[in-house]
Formats: sequence, C-alpha cells, structure tokens
Amino acid sequence: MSGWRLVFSGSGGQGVITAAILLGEAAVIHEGINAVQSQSYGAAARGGATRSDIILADEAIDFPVVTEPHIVVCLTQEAYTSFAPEIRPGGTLLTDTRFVKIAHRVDARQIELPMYETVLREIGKPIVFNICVLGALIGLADLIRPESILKAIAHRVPADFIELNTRAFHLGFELGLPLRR
Amino acid sequence: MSGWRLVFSGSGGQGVITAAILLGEAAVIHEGINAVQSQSYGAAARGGATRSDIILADEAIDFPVVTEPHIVVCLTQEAYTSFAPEIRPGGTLLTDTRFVKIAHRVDARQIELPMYETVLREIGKPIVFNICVLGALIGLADLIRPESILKAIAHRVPADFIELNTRAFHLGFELGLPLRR
Amino acid sequence: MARKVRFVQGNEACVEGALYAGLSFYAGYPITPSTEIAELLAERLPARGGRFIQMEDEIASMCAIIGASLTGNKVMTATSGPGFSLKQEAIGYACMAEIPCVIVNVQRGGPSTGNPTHVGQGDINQARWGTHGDHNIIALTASNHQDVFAMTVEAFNMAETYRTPVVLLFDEVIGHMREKLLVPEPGELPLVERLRTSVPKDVDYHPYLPREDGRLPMSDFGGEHRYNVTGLYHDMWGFPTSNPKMVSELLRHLIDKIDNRVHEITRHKEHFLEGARYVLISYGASARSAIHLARERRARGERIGVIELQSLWPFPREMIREKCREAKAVLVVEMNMGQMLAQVRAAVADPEKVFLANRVDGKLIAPADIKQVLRVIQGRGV
Amino acid sequence: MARKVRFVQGNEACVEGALYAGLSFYAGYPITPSTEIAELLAERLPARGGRFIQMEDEIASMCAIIGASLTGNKVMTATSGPGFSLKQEAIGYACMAEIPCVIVNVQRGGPSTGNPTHVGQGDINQARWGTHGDHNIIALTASNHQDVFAMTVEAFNMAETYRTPVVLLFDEVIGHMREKLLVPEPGELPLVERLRTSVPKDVDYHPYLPREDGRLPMSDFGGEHRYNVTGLYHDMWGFPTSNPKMVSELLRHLIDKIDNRVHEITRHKEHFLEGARYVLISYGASARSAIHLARERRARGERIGVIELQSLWPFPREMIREKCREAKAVLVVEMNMGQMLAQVRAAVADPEKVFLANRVDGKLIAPADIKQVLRVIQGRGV
Amino acid sequence: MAKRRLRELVIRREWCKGCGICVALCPKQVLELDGEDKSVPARPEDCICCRMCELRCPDLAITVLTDEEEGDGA
Amino acid sequence: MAKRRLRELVIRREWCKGCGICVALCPKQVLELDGEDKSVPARPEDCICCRMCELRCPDLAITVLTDEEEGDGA
Amino acid sequence: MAIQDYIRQRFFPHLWCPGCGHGIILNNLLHAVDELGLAKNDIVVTSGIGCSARISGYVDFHTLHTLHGRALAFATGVKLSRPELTLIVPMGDGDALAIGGNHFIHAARRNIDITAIVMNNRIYGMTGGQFSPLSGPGILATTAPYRTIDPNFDVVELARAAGATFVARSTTYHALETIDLLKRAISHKGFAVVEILTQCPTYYGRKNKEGEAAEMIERYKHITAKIGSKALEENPALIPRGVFVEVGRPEYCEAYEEVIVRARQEVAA
Amino acid sequence: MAIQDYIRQRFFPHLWCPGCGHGIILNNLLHAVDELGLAKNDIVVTSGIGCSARISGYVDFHTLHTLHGRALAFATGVKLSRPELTLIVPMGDGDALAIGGNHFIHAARRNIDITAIVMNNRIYGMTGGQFSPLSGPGILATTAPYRTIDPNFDVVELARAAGATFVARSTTYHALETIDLLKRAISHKGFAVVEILTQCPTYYGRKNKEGEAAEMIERYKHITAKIGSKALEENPALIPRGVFVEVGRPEYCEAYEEVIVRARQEVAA
Ligand SMILES: Cc1ncc(C[n+]2csc(CCOP(=O)(O)OP(=O)(O)O)c2C)c(N)n1
Ligand SMILES: Cc1ncc(C[n+]2csc(CCOP(=O)(O)OP(=O)(O)O)c2C)c(N)n1
Ligand code: SF4
Ligand code: SF4
Ligand code: SF4
Ligand code: SF4
Ligand code: SF4
Ligand code: SF4
Ligand SMILES: [Mg+2]
Ligand SMILES: [Mg+2]
Repeated sequence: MSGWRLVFSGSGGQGVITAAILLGEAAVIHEGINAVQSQSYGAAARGGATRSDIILADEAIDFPVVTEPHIVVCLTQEAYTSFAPEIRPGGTLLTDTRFVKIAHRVDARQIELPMYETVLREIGKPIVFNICVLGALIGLADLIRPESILKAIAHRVPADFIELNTRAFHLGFELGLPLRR
Repeated sequence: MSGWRLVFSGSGGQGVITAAILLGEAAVIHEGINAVQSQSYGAAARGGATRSDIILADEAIDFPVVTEPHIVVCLTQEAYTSFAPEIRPGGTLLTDTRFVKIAHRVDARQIELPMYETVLREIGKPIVFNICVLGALIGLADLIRPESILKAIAHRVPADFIELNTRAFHLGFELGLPLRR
Repeated sequence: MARKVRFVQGNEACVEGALYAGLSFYAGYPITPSTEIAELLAERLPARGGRFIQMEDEIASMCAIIGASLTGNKVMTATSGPGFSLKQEAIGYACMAEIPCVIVNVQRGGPSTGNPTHVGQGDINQARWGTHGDHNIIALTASNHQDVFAMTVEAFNMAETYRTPVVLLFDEVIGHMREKLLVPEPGELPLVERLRTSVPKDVDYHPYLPREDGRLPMSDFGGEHRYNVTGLYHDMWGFPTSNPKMVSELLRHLIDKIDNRVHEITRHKEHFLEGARYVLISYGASARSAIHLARERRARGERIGVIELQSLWPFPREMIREKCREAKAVLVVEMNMGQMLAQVRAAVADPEKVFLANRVDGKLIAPADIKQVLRVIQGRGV
Repeated sequence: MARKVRFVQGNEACVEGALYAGLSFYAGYPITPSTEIAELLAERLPARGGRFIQMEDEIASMCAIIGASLTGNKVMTATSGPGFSLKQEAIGYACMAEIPCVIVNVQRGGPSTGNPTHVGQGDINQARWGTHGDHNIIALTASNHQDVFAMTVEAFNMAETYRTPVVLLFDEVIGHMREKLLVPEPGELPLVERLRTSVPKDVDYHPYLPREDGRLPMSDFGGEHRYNVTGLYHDMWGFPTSNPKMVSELLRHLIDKIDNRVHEITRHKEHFLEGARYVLISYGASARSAIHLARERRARGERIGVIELQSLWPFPREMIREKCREAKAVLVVEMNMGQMLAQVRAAVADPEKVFLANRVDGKLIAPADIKQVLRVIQGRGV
Repeated sequence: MAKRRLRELVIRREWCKGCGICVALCPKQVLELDGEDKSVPARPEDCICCRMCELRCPDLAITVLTDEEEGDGA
Repeated sequence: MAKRRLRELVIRREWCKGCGICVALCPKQVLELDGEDKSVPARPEDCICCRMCELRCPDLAITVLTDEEEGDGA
Repeated sequence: MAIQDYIRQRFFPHLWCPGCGHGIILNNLLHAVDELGLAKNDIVVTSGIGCSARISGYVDFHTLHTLHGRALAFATGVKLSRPELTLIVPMGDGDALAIGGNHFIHAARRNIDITAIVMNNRIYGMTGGQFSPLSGPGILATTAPYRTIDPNFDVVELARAAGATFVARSTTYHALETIDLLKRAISHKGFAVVEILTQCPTYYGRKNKEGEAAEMIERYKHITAKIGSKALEENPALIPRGVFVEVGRPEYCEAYEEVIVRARQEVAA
Repeated sequence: MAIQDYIRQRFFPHLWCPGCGHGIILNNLLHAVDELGLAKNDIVVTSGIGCSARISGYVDFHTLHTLHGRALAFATGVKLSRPELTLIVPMGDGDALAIGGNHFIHAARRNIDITAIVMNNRIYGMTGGQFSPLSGPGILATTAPYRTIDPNFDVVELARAAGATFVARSTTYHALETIDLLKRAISHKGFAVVEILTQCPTYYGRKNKEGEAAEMIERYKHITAKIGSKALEENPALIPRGVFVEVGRPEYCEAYEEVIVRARQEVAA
C-alpha cells in the first residue's frame, strides 16, 4: 500500500468522525501503518456539514490535509455538494442512497449504496449506521483488514454493543465487497 | 545664576515636598527660569525619611537627579543622617535646631536655625513650618526673589491662609537673611 | 507669553495633553506610578462634562473605554506594568475591532510587582507583543513634559487617524518629576477629530470598508447606522467570518495600515547629531541623561549626538539605519536589558558597533553610566 | 514492541507526556483548541491521586498552579490565545518568584477572539514578551505527537531544572490532529524531579540562594522551612527589597540563568540538511509541510533541507547562524506575519537571503505554498 | 380578552430545524414534523391560538396569525 | 475568671510609633505619650489588666504581664 | 412589528443547534422589545463569547460582540458615555458568572441602568460541555467525568447581595412570563438581572440523559414554581420563578450627572 | 507563646503608618493563632498587594505574597494540593472585592477551607487614597474629589450569597471579639469570611476629617452593634457585628477526595 487519502463527510450526529477515527486506530494500532486524521471544528460542526480527513500510508505522513482524495464518503446532500467535487480523477465516491441524490457526474467511480436502509431494516438502530458505512468502505477498497477494524471497534464500544457493531460492519462489508475492483 | 542643586529632606508630615514644589513653581512661573523637582516614593515616604530634589537653572535641565547638592535642608535627624553626607564641598547645610542634632562636621557651611521654634512661638501653627524653612532658605541664598515665592504661595493656598503663610515666610526670611554671603 | 506656564508632574502634563486633544471619557484602576492621571481626571473631566469612572480592575477599564469610544468619545486609560499585562486581551480586541483609544503605561520596575515605586523601561516589547496573535501597534513616548503633552495629543490624533489603540509609554521618572509645561492655546496644535461616515441614514454603511485614503469612517453607537463590532475576524459590515481570504486580508490590513505609514507615524528628535561619531539612541527619561552627556561633550568639542525616539512602535528602521551609517559606535541608552538595542542592531548595517548603556536597578541611568560604557568602547577601560 | 501504541490527538499526547513527567496538579479554564487537555486530565488525574480543578478563569488557573507548585507538585495549565493573554501577569510572577510550572498554549488564529477553531502560530512573540518587564522564558514546541509527548516531558524537566515557567506552544493542527503515539515505558525518558533543599530543619534556608551549579533547591510549603515568596524584587530569603544592587542582580540572574544555557536548553531537528542550498526553518504544524516538501525535493535530487525548531525561546541564534552559513536562501515557514523570521534575520550573517513562507488565513500552510515562495526566490515567478 | 381565531399558522420551513418543541408542547397537538423533519400544521382546525408554539420556537420559524391581527400585515 | 494583678507593662519603645491608641482607649488612663511620642505607663497602679492596650496596639509594642502569667516567661 | 423585523434575517436559520433554548430567549426578547415599542436605534446589545453571545449577531440593534466574560464592562462604557441608550446584555452562565463574575457583581453594585440576561443552560455550550458555576453538584460534564462537586451560585441571591435593583427568574418553557419579566427589567431604571433557565440539548442534555429539547423544556414546568405559589410552599425544593427584587436606588449615570453639576459649580466658584 | 514569637521580628517596627488598623488585625490574628495552638509550619498565609498585604511579610508562617486581587486563587492551589494545611488569606478591601471580587465569590461558592480576612479600611491605602468598592457613597477620596457616588458591597451579604459557610464582622476596636471570630473562622471547615473594619488614618481619615487613629477606632464603638443587641434593634442604621453565617456544607477538598475514590474505582473496574 502506498497511501490512501480519504474524506468522510456528513452531518453532526452521523458518527462520521468516529468512523474516521476507527479507521485510523485500526491502521495504526492493528496494522502498524501510519495514519493521520483531522476534522473540521467550530460552527460548521454544529449543524452544517462535518468533514473528517484521513490519510493512510506506509511511510511518514507529513502534510496531514487531504487534497485530491482517493475516496470521498458523503452521507448528506450538503456534504456531497461541498466535498464531492474535490475527488481525485479516477477516485471513488461513496454515497448513501437515502441521504444523497447524485446530481452530476464526476470523473470518479460513483457508488451509491443503501447503507442506511440496510441498517434500519436488518438491525433497526440507526446508531450503527457509521459502522455499516465503514464496512462498505472496507468491502469496496482494500484499505486494511476487516479484523483490524473489528478489533478497533471492540476496544472502543462497551461490551454489550460489540455484537451489534460487528453485525453492522458485516452488513456494510457485504454491500461493498461485490464492487471491489 | 548658573544652576542650583538642592535637597529638601524630612519626614512625611513636614511639608518638605510642598516646599520644594513651591520653590520650583516660583522659579518657573514667576521668574521664567528652569526647574525640575522630584521626590522619593514608596514605603520610605510612609514614615521614613522623605526627600525631594530640586534643580534650578537658566539653561535646560536634562538629568534631573541631584548629585552633590549645593544646598541640603534636613528637618529630621534621620534625614540628616541619610542625606547630609551627600553635600557638595563648600555647600550649605540647613538644619532645624529642634529636630536635628549636628553630629560631625562636613566640608560645608552648616547653618542651624530655630525655625520650628520660631514658628511655634510667633504663630503657634506648626503647619506653616515648611514655609518658614523656605523663607530661611531664600534669605540665606539668593535663589529667587521672595515675591516670586509669595506669589506661588498665594496661588496654592486658600485665601484665608495666605496671610499666615506670608508671615511664616518672613519669619524664616529674617532668620536667614543675616547669614547670606 | 500668552500661553499658560505650569510647573507640573509628567502625569499632569499627560492629563493636560489628553484634555487638549478632546478626551471625554476615562476609565481606570489606580496603580503606582500612573495614579495621578486618574486622580486629576476624576477632578477635571466632570467639570467639562466628560466622564470618569473607576472600574473594578484594569480589564474592565480597558473594556469600558472601548465601549465609550464606540459612542463617539475620545477615550483613555492609564496604568503601569501589572495593569498593562491585564489589559492585553482587550487591547487586542481594540486592534481587531479597530477602536480608537489611548492606553498610558507609566513604567515602573518589572517583572511582576517588581520595584513599584522605581523607574523602569521594561515594557517596550510588551507594548508591541503583549496581546496574542499577529497585530500592529503604535507606541509613543517622551522625555520632557512639553513632549509628554505633545505626544499625548499625537496619540489621540493617531488613534483617530488609524482607528487603532495607541500606547503612551512613559516611565516613573517622567511621570513623577515636575518641570515646566507651556500649555498651548487652543488651535495651536492640530487635532484630528473622529471621522464620521457621510453615508446617509437608511443607506448601507460599512464600518470596515476603508475609503480610498485608507481611513475607515465611523458611526457612533446610538446613531443612525446599526452595525456589529466583534473581536472575531469579520467582513466589511463587522460580521464574523472565517473565510480564509477575508481572514488573511483583514490581518494584512491591520498590519499594513501601520507598517505602510512608518514615515508618517514615527517621531524622533535629533540633538547634536551633525557629524556625530558616537550616536546615542534613547527615549523617555534615559534620553535626558544621553542629552546631558552629549551637551557636555559637544561643549568640549567631541562629536557625540543623540537620536531621541519619540515613537517606539512602529520602529523607525530606515531612519536609524540611515542616521547611524557614519557612526563609529552606537549606544542604545535605556533602562532595560536591551529591548530597543535588539531593534537597533537589526536595523543597522553593522550590528557589531551597537552597544548597550543600561541600568535596571530602579535608579535613573546617569550620564556617568553612559560615560563608563563609552570609555570601554573607546578602549579606555572602566 | 512493548510500548503502548496509541492513535491520539496532539492534545492527548501532551496529556500523556505530562502524566509521564509526573504532573499531579492541573488548573484550567476551557478554551478551544486546548480544551481536550483539561477534559482528559479531569479524568486521568484523580485516578492517580492527582488533582484537577476548573477555575473561574485563566488568571485564577495560573495563580492556582503556582500555589500548588509551591507545595511540591508538578503543575500545568493549558489555554489558547485569549487565555494566554490573561495569564500574562501571573506568568511574570512565576518568572520573578522562580516557580516551576508548565503553561500550554494551543494556538488558534489571533488577534483577539480571532479565528478560534482554525490554526495560527501568532503567539510566538507573546510567549517571549507578553508579561511586563524584563524577564526570560523557555518555550518549546513540536510538529508531531511523539515530539509533543517528548517536549512536554522536557518542559517539566526544564521547569524543575531552572525553576522557571516553561511555555509549550502548540497549534490547533497539532492539538486536534490524530496520529500515532508510542508511549514510552517508565524510565525510558529521563525525568528531573524537584530539587529539594538538604538544609536541615532549624537551619537557615535560603530559597533564593543558588547553589554552585546555579540551581536553587526548594522547600515545600508546609514543610520544615518557612520562607516568603513574593513578586517584588527580593533578597535570598525571599523578602522584598528595592536595594539597587539586589534589584539589578536578581534581574540579571533571571535573564542569565536561561541565556547562559542556550546550548543546554535549545532543541532542534535537522531533516535532509546536509549540503542544503535552500534551508527551510520551521516549527509546529508548519514544519510538517516544510519536511514534506524537502522530502519530495530530495527525492528529486534537489538540495533542500529543514531545520525544525523544537524550542523557540531562548532563540538558538548561533546554531541558526552556523547552519545557514552556506545556504543560498533561507525560508522561514510559519503561520504568522514573520515572528521567527525576525529572529532568523537578526541571527544570520546575511539577512537579505532570508525569506518568509507564511499563511495567516486559518488554513495549514501547504507544501505548495512554500513551493511558490521558492519559485519566486529562484526567479521563476509565481 | 377577545377570543382569537386562527387565520394562518406561518411556518418558515427554511428556518425550522425540526427540534419538535412546538409539536410536543402544543396543547392541542396541532403540529407535526413531516418527512423532512419540518414542523407542519397538521390539524390547524384544533388550534386555540395560544401562540405558545410561536413564543417557544427557538428558530423564530412560527408566526400565529389570528383574525384580530388582520390589519397588521405581519 | 481570677482577678489578675499587673506584673509589668512591657512597652517596646523602638516599635511604638506614638499613635496614641493605647493612651486614648485605656479605661483607666494608665498610659501617656512621652516627649518623644512613645507610650509610657504613667499610672501603672491604676491598671486593671484588661489587656485592651496590648490587643489594640497596631505595632505589637505592648505586653501586659500579669501575675497569673508568671510561669509563662513571655 | 413582527419580531422578524428586529433581526438580521440574512443570518437565519441561525447557528444554534436544533432545540437550543437560546433561540427561545432571542424570540422572547424580541417580543419584549416589540411590546415596549423601543426604537432599534436606541438599543445597544452587548454580548461576550459563547453560544449565548451569538445573540448579538442576530438582532438588528447596535451590537457589540466582545470578549468572554467582559460584556458588562464594555456595556458600562457605552452606557455611562451615552446614558440615553437602552443597554441589554445577554450572557451565558459561564460568561456572566465564571470569568465574568466580577463585572457582574460590580455592575450590580453600581446599579447602572443595564439589563443583564443570564442565559443559564448550566454548561459551557460553545466549548463543548464543561461544567459551569451554575451547573451545581452531581452532574456530568466533559470536565466532570466523575460528576461535579462544585456547588452552584444562586444567581438571584448573588445579584441581590451585590446590589441589583431588579432581579427575576424565568425559563424557556415560561415564554409569556419571560416576555413580561424582560419588559419590566428593561423598563426598570437601574441594574436589572433576569436569569432564564434554558436547555442545551447538545451537551448538557445528552451528557445528563435529559432527553431531547422538548423533554428538557417541559421539565422546567415541573422543577420550578412561581413565587408565592402553593406549589412552592408545598415543595421548597422547587426553583422559584418571578420577581425577587424590585427596588428603587439611585442609578449610576444619573448620580454621575450630579457629579458633573457639582464639578461645574466648584469650577465656577 | 508570646505573639511576638509568631512574627519576623527583624522587620519591626513594621512599615504601616502610626495608628494603622492593619497592625491591630495582625495583633489579633496572632492571638487567635496562639490561642488555637496551631503550629507555625501548618499555616500558610497568602496575601495580595496593598498595605494590608504586607501582613504576610510579618508573620512567621509559610508566606506567599502574590498579585493584587489574586491571593485567594493562589491559596486555592495551595489548599487543594495540600489540604492538611491551614490557609489564612488577609486581604485589603480593594484587593478582596475590587480586582479580586471574582476569586472571592468563587472561593466562597466552592466552600474551600480557607479563612479570608477582609481588612476593610474603605480605601486603597497603598496607592494613596482612592475609593474602593467598600467606601460607599458620599466620601472623599483622591479619585472622588466631588464625593463618591458608588454604592458599597455589603461583604457579609455578598459572602453569604456566594456560598461562604462562615461569615462574621468585627472592628479594630473590638479586639476581643475579633480574636474570638478569627478563632472560630480558622477552626471552621469551609470557606470563612471575617470582615474587620479598620482605620487608615493617613488617607481615609485625613481626607474625610475623621481625626487621628484613636478617634477613628473609637468611632467603631458608636457606629456598630452586636447582632441581637438592643442597640441594633433600636437603631438599624448601626453596622451589625458578630457571626452572620455558620453552617455546614461539604468542603471542597474533602469532596475532591471522594472524586479520587470514584476515579480509582472506575479505573479499577
Ligand atoms: C478568555 C477566554 N477564555 C475562554 C474562552 C473559551 N470560551 C468561549 S465561550 C466559553 C464558555 C461558554 O459557556 P457559557 O458562557 O455558559 O455560554 P454558552 O455557550 O453555554 O451559551 C468559553 C470557556 C474564550 N473565548 N475566552
Ligand atoms: C494589577 C494591579 N493593579 C493595581 C495595583 C496597584 N495597587 C496596589 S495595592 C492597591 C489597592 C490597595 O487597596 P486595598 O486592597 O484596599 O489595600 P490597603 O492598601 O487599603 O490595605 C492597588 C490599586 C497593582 N499592584 N496591581
Ligand atoms: S419549534 Fe420551531 S424549529 Fe422546532 S420544530 Fe417547531 S417550528 Fe421547527
Ligand atoms: S397557537 Fe397554540 S394551539 Fe395553536 S398551534 Fe400553536 S401552540 Fe398549538
Ligand atoms: S498603641 Fe502601640 S504604637 Fe500606639 S502609642 Fe500605644 S504603644 Fe505606641
Ligand atoms: S491593661 Fe487595660 S487598664 Fe491596663 S494599661 Fe492596658 S488598657 Fe489600661
Ligand atoms: S451547544 Fe448547546 S448552547 Fe450551544 S447552540 Fe448547541 S444547544 Fe445551544
Ligand atoms: S496608608 Fe493607610 S492603610 Fe496604608 S499603612 Fe498607612 S494607615 Fe495603613
Ligand atoms: Mg452556558
Ligand atoms: Mg483598603
């Protein structure tokens, strides 16, 4: 792996930042690769579009800001409008069918998945939506091993919720895997 | 006149600083010569020896600190002990007989005058002691014209007290004049 | 002579200058050696319909004068080191919101409570850098009471002209010493009045949109134009923004409005400078000793001169470089550990020839102290 | 590897470093972007028997840690620009009374309330000159979390060694960004513990009499030695004095104890510096971009290197002069209007070859921004 | 006080953040959140014009227009 | 409380600043200021050992030694 | 006028979170101003820093957004220099009583004619949920993971003791009362304090499991009672609402006018 | 011990003016400490800046002479980090209630076990006679040449409202009462405030023509009365003396010990 630049975006309550942190933790703690994660703060974070940047790489990561992301995940329309255009030509744009209506084509692979609906249908708890998204992402793109994410989750969530999160992750993973190239 | 450097010293309530200011005011406002006056502040001023420096000169006065004073006035023993030794050889040391006991000779003209006693005897109000001292000083040394001091006094004190102050000044002046060289 | 002659403390000269300039609101908290300024204004201001308030601390004092400036007053506060430290956050606010105001710091010995009744000149760099974040500041000073008066008037003029806080950095010796002051007649010194907007009522007024000459006309709070004032980065209406372009532009405006006018803003005097081989650079009470020495030496034919700084910030880099070019040695005479020395060294072509003559023990530096440094420089020992 | 790997914010790395160094008392007041430091310590300190207190403001926080340091604790407070301004008076007290303590300033965009959730590096000069009066200060910084940890430990060590406040100047990017941290094992990094006096009970103890090695052993408040601590100039027992000789000696001691140990105190790293014709000087988050660029260019064979400052004050003048001697051009890369630039210019032999690559709009300066300045310097336009 | 009659329940959709306060606290359950989490007057006929929804809306999104206010043009 | 008898009215002359508080407020006019403005026990025999002079001296200059305190060595 | 005419509509929807009580206070304040028939040009709103402080950006008066904790000090300068203006100073609980506590008690002591509104959500909202001097013991906050041990001020008692001449309390639930109290406070000549209990669903609510905004606001109905009410008598643990202090004492700016008169007399003499 | 054994005798005679009441407070404080039998090593005296603040230099305890207004903030750090020490914080009226007002009310709110002594001479002595927040209206001061218009705080009411659990008042005239109150305040577990009316003959006295020290001190006999006394009942204009508040509430450092226990439990769990 030579380096991934990702943007996670959505709205305040969707757990976008947690998803990014989990990815970073999995990479750094469980795979020994480097990661930096950063996020927008301030008024924007209190209602408007939230964004978290993450870079994964084998070598040192100096400049931590994501430009031309390989992957952009958008979980709200506003986030899609703001951040999708930044995508690197040939990159991957992942959106949720429930929240985002794709407006115009960009020079990237555009993947719309019914992640929210799936979570709601299969689990009934929107709280694990972000974990499902993470699953879909790992399914789609071979960023790190699923086990690493699951370990990171197990470390973060209370024991009672590990099962729930694991299921959400797998639901997403199943959605994403078929589309992996 | 080419320049006088004077030190007035005594204790807090004696009006030493007022006397110095009056001299400066008289010089600057009523004689058009230059003067700078400064004084010690702080804890020392709250009980210990108070000191006020004054320089009179026709030309500009740059450095305002008095070194080697031509005239040192001491109104307490403590002030005498602290400041009398600084006197310029050949200068004039004026002390009050009631408050200061002359300890040892310095290379200066030492003049002891019963200013306090005179004020008490003739006027009965120690509050004008400092004005009497000023009178004695002007009598002794031809620093500025007596009228100038009297004008300065008139400007500073309430109308009712001008008379009193004028008398105190003259009492002092009379004490000093005979000793003028 | 028609002008009123007075024999006053420097603090009183400052008060006279402020009143002459049109001061109408003062808020403060007492502290030695600046207290006389408050005391005199408590008496003088109400007598001319102005307002004096003793606030609960220095922070509140600084905030109160900013508030009063916004209603259209010329405002001032006075303090000394510890209070100046406390005011820093609000001084930064005045920089950011571009509020005209004058802050007097009569310096005593620092750091901390330090040497409260003795002289010091240790707050020079703090005046420039005491508040957080990049910003710019004007700081003036004076070495005699006529200049205290004049520089106080200048401070108000510059505060209005550039919509900025102006710091008056005096010192304990100047503040407390008494000497002659000729109070100028009205009209004798030029005054800069608050530039008020000519935008009519109901037409959009932009409090932060500079005119072509760079000045920002103001509108009094309570007047016809309602707008916002904030310590956040803001747009031309005064509303907060974090738009990178606007942020950067505003900061550069705050820096440039002063840096681009260094020649207009800076003030200095030259004493015996023609052909001087030894140049003394000094300010405040220290300058008196430098001048004393130069006067004495010139009388003996020695080529010693003095550059007396009447403004400290912005630093007159080019002037100093120019005037020191021919000097054999430059002595910075000050009562701190070399705060202006560093500026002078950075300004001149040959920093090695710049020396410090200082004193930091609470006593006024004397001509003799400077002489001693001169002797050493001249290789004549101590 | 045995050491614990963590994926944390810079603020958390600072907390880990402080706890590793032995922090046992924290007082603070929340402010973005430093707040996580307080939040984490509210949880971690009591769990190890330490104490966390949220005070009524930043002034009180600074005062409280000084009080707690005197009872023998390693203490810290954390803030950002506005709070740092408020702490200045008490920081000066800690300088004067020589109280070991650590002050963290996670910098955001200033001046004033500024650009609170965005990055800035505008408080560098304030860290040096924010409090009134002459004084001296140690300020450290870091560009990555491993160094945040290490420099935090150093800060505590230096505070104890030199009996002085030490400022940790981080920035919003470093504070909020998450990356890897390897928490060292106990013993892995050297710790300096409080040097306590060996003077026995009932024998006269001098809190302000340095030992031969220059260090001043302390005695905990509440212990066997009763003495006085003050922000006034004081004698070797800690009692106030305005004796000119003592005043001057104490001030010179405060300055010299740091200036005479610049080599011992200053820290920097070199990246690709051998034979560099272009030297980038940077620190904090900006240094990451400088390193990024240098790494990239070196890969292409260009001779560009980086001096990363890990300490900002005292400024490592000689080192900079030395390392920049051969450089064709020096670029100071920072997120302010050139605060370190001025230091570098004053340090090098040829100030004309020193340039500024900066960004002040709240965005992290990017390698591309530096490239642009490089192009201009190289005469290749923009 | 004259009994007021509802003329219109004005709800500024763009301002409403769907907090649900008006919905939960309307004494007559007049209001509901729609699919986009915006408040809508589902049962305006039940409205007793108490104006509590207007006064408690944190987003200034509601104005209860009553007949008495007709001439007002608000 | 046992009635106390005066042993000695200790007045530290170097500490006394002659403020006159002890003189003015002694219920028995025991004290006086001397020519150098220092407090002196002019009428110790009248002293009722109330200790108010001791407790009100701003300069810690007075100690009223009474017989009960004999063993104390103060 | 409609209250929407008193705001700067271009900033709406505003930046407060969904359900934030600060919006209700803005709402009620505008009603109070409207009902009093005050002219926009006669009002100066000064605020500090905090979520609460954003209120000054939204109202179409003369607005001064100052420093955290210092709004009353700035307001004092505005008021004393231009006494004919109406000064309204809305503040957060941290703003008013943590860092700003000293200015609060001193403004009260002077009895300067300013209306101080304490928007008490018992938390530092803007910085993300630290406890405040009004949180009280036993709550969870980001800086109190083991629950707070800090007792809270009683704003009413503090304001009274410091010298405020009008002191009242309401909640975001009791909108009509709030409007009434604000009207009385603004009309009062002297320093007036109105404490309004308000919900921060995002931090206080979430941390302390108090539910959504609607639930939080309804709670105010149950934990408060009007001064003099039966409910309060029966359950003194309830938080009293209403007017606690309403007295006449010389107002600071008016007193200063007399200083001016005296000074002019002395100069003339 | 003799009270002279509790002082640093080399600094005597001290620097206070003849007749300054601050010396009487020092005197009475030492008697209180002596009668309580406290060990010198167990006491920390923290003061700010002012004539009053000089007291810390004179007492032979651990002494911390801090910044104007900040003594209580420093003391909070000392106390919380070493709760077994006895903290005594004498302050001037300006020190305690002008610049230091916020720390005063917050220390009271926390109920941290510190004894705060307000040495109230109604003037800024050290800086030469400016009015203070305790001067009250109608007095002359260097910054009030036309007499003050500023109302004063009632320290007792303010301390009570802020949360102090022991609040008392005495005067330099009433030395025995002062000693008794100081003993009770120091023994009290929690934040204790003792206001002591004291004379500044040099500034307050001279400006306001109140006569010499002896006259000033005697005036306290006439303008004050004990709580519950007939005199007070008959003339409520008199200033009451005695203990106003003495209640038990959790002390801050003790409460913090419980935080430590809870934190350790959570970590262990
Ligand atoms: C001097 C200073 N210290 C700290 C801060 C950070 N800060 C901003 S708002 C705030 C507290 C907000 O709480 P509150 O006043 O209760 O208002 P709310 O956000 O809850 O409405 C703090 C600590 C600051 N801006 N300035
Ligand atoms: C920050 C700061 N502001 C102001 C001062 C100046 N100052 C020193 S003591 C004092 C007031 C003294 O009055 P008070 O506290 O009543 O004590 P007193 O001298 O009357 O005993 C002031 C204003 C200071 N030292 N520091
Ligand atoms: S109260 Fe206002 S913001 Fe909330 S749901 Fe109703 S209309 Fe929308
Ligand atoms: S006015 Fe009253 S009844 Fe009508 S919708 Fe609003 S809250 Fe419900
Ligand atoms: S009270 Fe004390 S200082 Fe005053 S006169 Fe008596 S002994 Fe002397
Ligand atoms: S003990 Fe009492 S009676 Fe005796 S001298 Fe002192 S005050 Fe007078
Ligand atoms: S964080 Fe709390 S106080 Fe701030 S806007 Fe959101 S709900 Fe309101
Ligand atoms: S000035 Fe007043 S308070 Fe200060 S020592 Fe003198 S009498 Fe006491
Ligand atoms: Mg709040
Ligand atoms: Mg006082």
